[in-house]
Amino acid sequence: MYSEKVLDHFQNPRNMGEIENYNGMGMVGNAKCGDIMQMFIRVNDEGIIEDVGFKTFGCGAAVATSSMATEMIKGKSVEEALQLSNAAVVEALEGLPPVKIHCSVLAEEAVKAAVDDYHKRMAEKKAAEENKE
Amino acid sequence: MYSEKVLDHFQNPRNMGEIENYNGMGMVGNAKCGDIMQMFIRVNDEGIIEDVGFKTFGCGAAVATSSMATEMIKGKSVEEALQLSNAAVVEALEGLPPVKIHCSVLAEEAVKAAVDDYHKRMAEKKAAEENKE
Amino acid sequence: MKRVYLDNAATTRLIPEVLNEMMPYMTEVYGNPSSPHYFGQQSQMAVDRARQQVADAINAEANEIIFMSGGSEADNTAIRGVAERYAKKGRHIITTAVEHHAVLHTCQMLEKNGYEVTYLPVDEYGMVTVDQVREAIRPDTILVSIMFANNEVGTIMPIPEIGELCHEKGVLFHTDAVQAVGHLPIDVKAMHIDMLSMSAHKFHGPKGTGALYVRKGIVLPPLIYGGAQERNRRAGTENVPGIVGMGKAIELACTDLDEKNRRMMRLRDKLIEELPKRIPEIKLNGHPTKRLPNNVNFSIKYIEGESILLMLDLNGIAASSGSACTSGSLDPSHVLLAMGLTHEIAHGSVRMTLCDETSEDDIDYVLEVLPKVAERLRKMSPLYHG
Amino acid sequence: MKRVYLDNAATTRLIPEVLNEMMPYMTEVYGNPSSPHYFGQQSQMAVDRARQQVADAINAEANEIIFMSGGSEADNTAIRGVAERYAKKGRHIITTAVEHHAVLHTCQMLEKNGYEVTYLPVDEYGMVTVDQVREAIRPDTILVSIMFANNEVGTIMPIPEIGELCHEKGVLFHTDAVQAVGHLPIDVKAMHIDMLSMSAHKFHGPKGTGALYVRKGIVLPPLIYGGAQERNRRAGTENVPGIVGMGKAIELACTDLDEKNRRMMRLRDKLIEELPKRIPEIKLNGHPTKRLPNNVNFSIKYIEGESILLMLDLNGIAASSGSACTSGSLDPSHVLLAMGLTHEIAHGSVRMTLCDETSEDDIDYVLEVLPKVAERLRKMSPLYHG
Ligand SMILES: Cc1ncc(COP(=O)(O)O)c(C=O)c1O
Ligand SMILES: Cc1ncc(COP(=O)(O)O)c(C=O)c1O
Repeated sequence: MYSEKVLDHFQNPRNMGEIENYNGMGMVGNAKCGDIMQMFIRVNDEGIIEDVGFKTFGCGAAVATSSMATEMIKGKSVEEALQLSNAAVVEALEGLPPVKIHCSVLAEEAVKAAVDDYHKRMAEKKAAEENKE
Repeated sequence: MYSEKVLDHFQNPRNMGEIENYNGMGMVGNAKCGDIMQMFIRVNDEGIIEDVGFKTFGCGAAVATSSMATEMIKGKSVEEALQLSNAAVVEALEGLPPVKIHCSVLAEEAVKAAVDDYHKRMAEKKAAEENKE
Repeated sequence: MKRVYLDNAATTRLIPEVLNEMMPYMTEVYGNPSSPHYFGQQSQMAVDRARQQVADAINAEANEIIFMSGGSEADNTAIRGVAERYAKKGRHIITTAVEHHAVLHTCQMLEKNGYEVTYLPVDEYGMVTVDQVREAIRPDTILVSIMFANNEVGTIMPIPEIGELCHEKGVLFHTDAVQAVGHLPIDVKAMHIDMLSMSAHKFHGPKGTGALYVRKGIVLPPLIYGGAQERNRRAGTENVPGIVGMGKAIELACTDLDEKNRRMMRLRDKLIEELPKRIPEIKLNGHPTKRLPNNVNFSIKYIEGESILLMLDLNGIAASSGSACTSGSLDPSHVLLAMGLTHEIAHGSVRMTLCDETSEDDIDYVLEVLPKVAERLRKMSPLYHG
Repeated sequence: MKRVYLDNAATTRLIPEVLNEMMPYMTEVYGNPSSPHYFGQQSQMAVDRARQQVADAINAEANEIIFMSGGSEADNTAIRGVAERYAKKGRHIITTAVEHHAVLHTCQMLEKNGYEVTYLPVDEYGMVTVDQVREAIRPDTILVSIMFANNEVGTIMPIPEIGELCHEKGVLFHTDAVQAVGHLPIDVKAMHIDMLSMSAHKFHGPKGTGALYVRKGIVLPPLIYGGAQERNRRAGTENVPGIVGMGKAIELACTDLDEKNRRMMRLRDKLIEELPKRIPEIKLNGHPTKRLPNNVNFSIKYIEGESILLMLDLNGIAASSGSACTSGSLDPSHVLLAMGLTHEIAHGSVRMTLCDETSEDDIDYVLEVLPKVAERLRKMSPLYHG
């Protein structure tokens, strides 16, 4: 049912867990559908994602796509991260069963949500700093 | 499907064929239903069925019931022959499949038809003799 | 006793090679294909493989094959499914008078439910023509269902031509190919077939497994509702060994088909030529040339089919008959009657259906036994005055 | 890798003794039971024998058993059959919210066709009461269909009491006993059951064979129309090896049933008692005592079913889940939701179903592995803050 790659990422998830000092966090999905993904990123001053972590409630494909997505955005700029498509995640995992494609969509959305959150925080911070000045 | 007895009567039919000098003949059934039985009897002056023969177009059960019926009436009086029931034929054959019971009914009817024919011939003969006198 | 099996149209022997292929799925690999675990996925892979084998045999795609329990279920699913699904478009169905009961009785049930069915008559050889179909198609016709080859007399219908006509007219075309699959070359695409029924035990596969081919794009309601098996088109835990056996059997059946058929036709034709020389007043039923390679069907005048079968059986020969007596009903074969035979002649028919394993010896044995049987029974018959 | 199969509610291993019984019918004895010749009659006798074995197992008569392709077909035949046959009497059907999809989807199809269906709710244990049924019966109720035991949570319904009520009220009573036959003692007469569905592969018989018991006197239209097989109640060439296997399997399953069940219940209860000690925040689903001897079903909070299954599978343990993710749909098990579980908890369920062959070792292995799996997955879960 699952490719070797998916099973590998499920058994040995990369970047699993909350990271320290994250400045972007996104959570997508809901328990009703059986999948919740939480993504943490720490973006440095150059706009590069220095560190990333995830937590996932969901099926094997949900875990594997989260794990793969974190790998694919780590060390990339936030702009590049926003370009991450679910299709790219599926390809990197050497395919997913048709009924599991929605998991990769969720992973894409989680990344976007984390980046959005980072942008929001930056804007807030900037506004706060401007206020201070 | 068939009892040993039925198979025996099918393979070695008793009293098969037209007999000589018969004085009663009955033919029942029709080709549409797939069964035609013809029964020949020779009744002596004491009213005893001296000889009997049959011809049958039909299934294995039709042949076996005809054969058995001839055995059961041979040497009997015509009155006794009229008492022959299909159930008795079935019993003597050690049973028939339910869908084949109608064959035994046909055998009973063939005997009756032959006896009827005999009675008719006798009546005609008597009338002819009376006319002569 | 020498035993000769000439009832291959009724069912065939499961061949050892097919059984071998099934064995793992009746022993270690017993998972439910719907289960995502190891045991289940082993089964799922086997089902996928078999689906491809079946698809390849008729030039279909794997996802156009729905596995089910046999030919009857396939016929019911196709006809009832189209009737339900397209009731709004129309309620007229065209079929023939010589279909298998799985088609005929389904159509009769639909007639009771407000559908109209045209039963095309056949000629003396059991054949319908494309023109008959053309004339019968109406604006409210939703389905044409015509068998590929007749199970009793072996007549092969003009399927590609009928398929082409149906597609011109925009009418769905189903064919009951239970007697044809594994016996004749079939290409559902080239032949314009929308739905096709098959049954594994007719081509040396296991009993209790069949399939319905449904062309992509046609969506039918299931006959059996329940789980999501077969992509929601047929519920019920898959008969994995049966499906695996069907896949292997169809592959084997289609290998060297022409060569096997040539051999079988030679034996078939030996019976067809020799029997009339040895038994006077007999008549070949079915088409002289457009005929299944394995089918021989004769009416032997003055005698009745079941007693012929029984006497053949007592001599070790298994054959079949269109006689009513074999089925317990009163009317003889609707196929023979539709071909214009009288009841009397229809009752006296014998069908002998060969397979790849039938030997010349078997045929010679029949040529020796059947004439004796006919003679013996004719002596008993009140209709015979030979 | 050690492999432990705990998915016996999905399907069971065909046991060698049953396979042995089937082998002759997949080799020499291949005739069609409808054929009157030697080859056919050999098969017919085997089918008759199996029919008696199945009848004996539930205290029915042989001619009350209709063989078919499985439990789904049996459910469809019973429910659709009663609906069609008794439409004039009424169009109301009573069932439960926790039936198998073979029942539920059939009922939903009927709803689209003008029938009214009452889906009785269940309590937190998945149980319905006789009083609920009594209150639901109306003058136009034609059928009550309630499963004998639930396939997901193992809850055993009060069947004899419901049967008695139905008979008092003059309403037909069908029970889907697919999970109960061969697992619990059943007496259709004493339990007032009119129709009962079963499936051979759930009690170590072959896949692709099932049966419907229909009490004498009840006449249903067939689901599959065609030949006169099964006394005109189910068309299609009989799956002879399947039927033979079903007969043998049911006989074996019912032998020493109590003893086997006692053993299985001890192992079941070991899991039920030990797992909560080793995994905090888990919840047993289903009835604590009125429960199939082989069923264990837990919800493990904060984690999702498919990933539990997958990780168990990677450790050699085959289990099942009520999670939507195993089926590809979005909603989790309708059974767990009907019992009042939240989506989140319902998604995190694991079903382990034992069989006679399950060993103490197997159970200990699960007790070792499952807590580790739960811990690992909880660490990954955004819902867990342990
Ligand atoms: C309660 C219940 N009913 C019906 C079925 C359907 O049986 P089958 O898959 O053999 O058609 C099953 C099993 O899948 C079941 O557990
Ligand atoms: C032409 C035809 N259609 C349908 C069937 C039904 O197939 P099955 O008995 O496998 O259901 C048969 C065989 O019995 C057949 O010969």
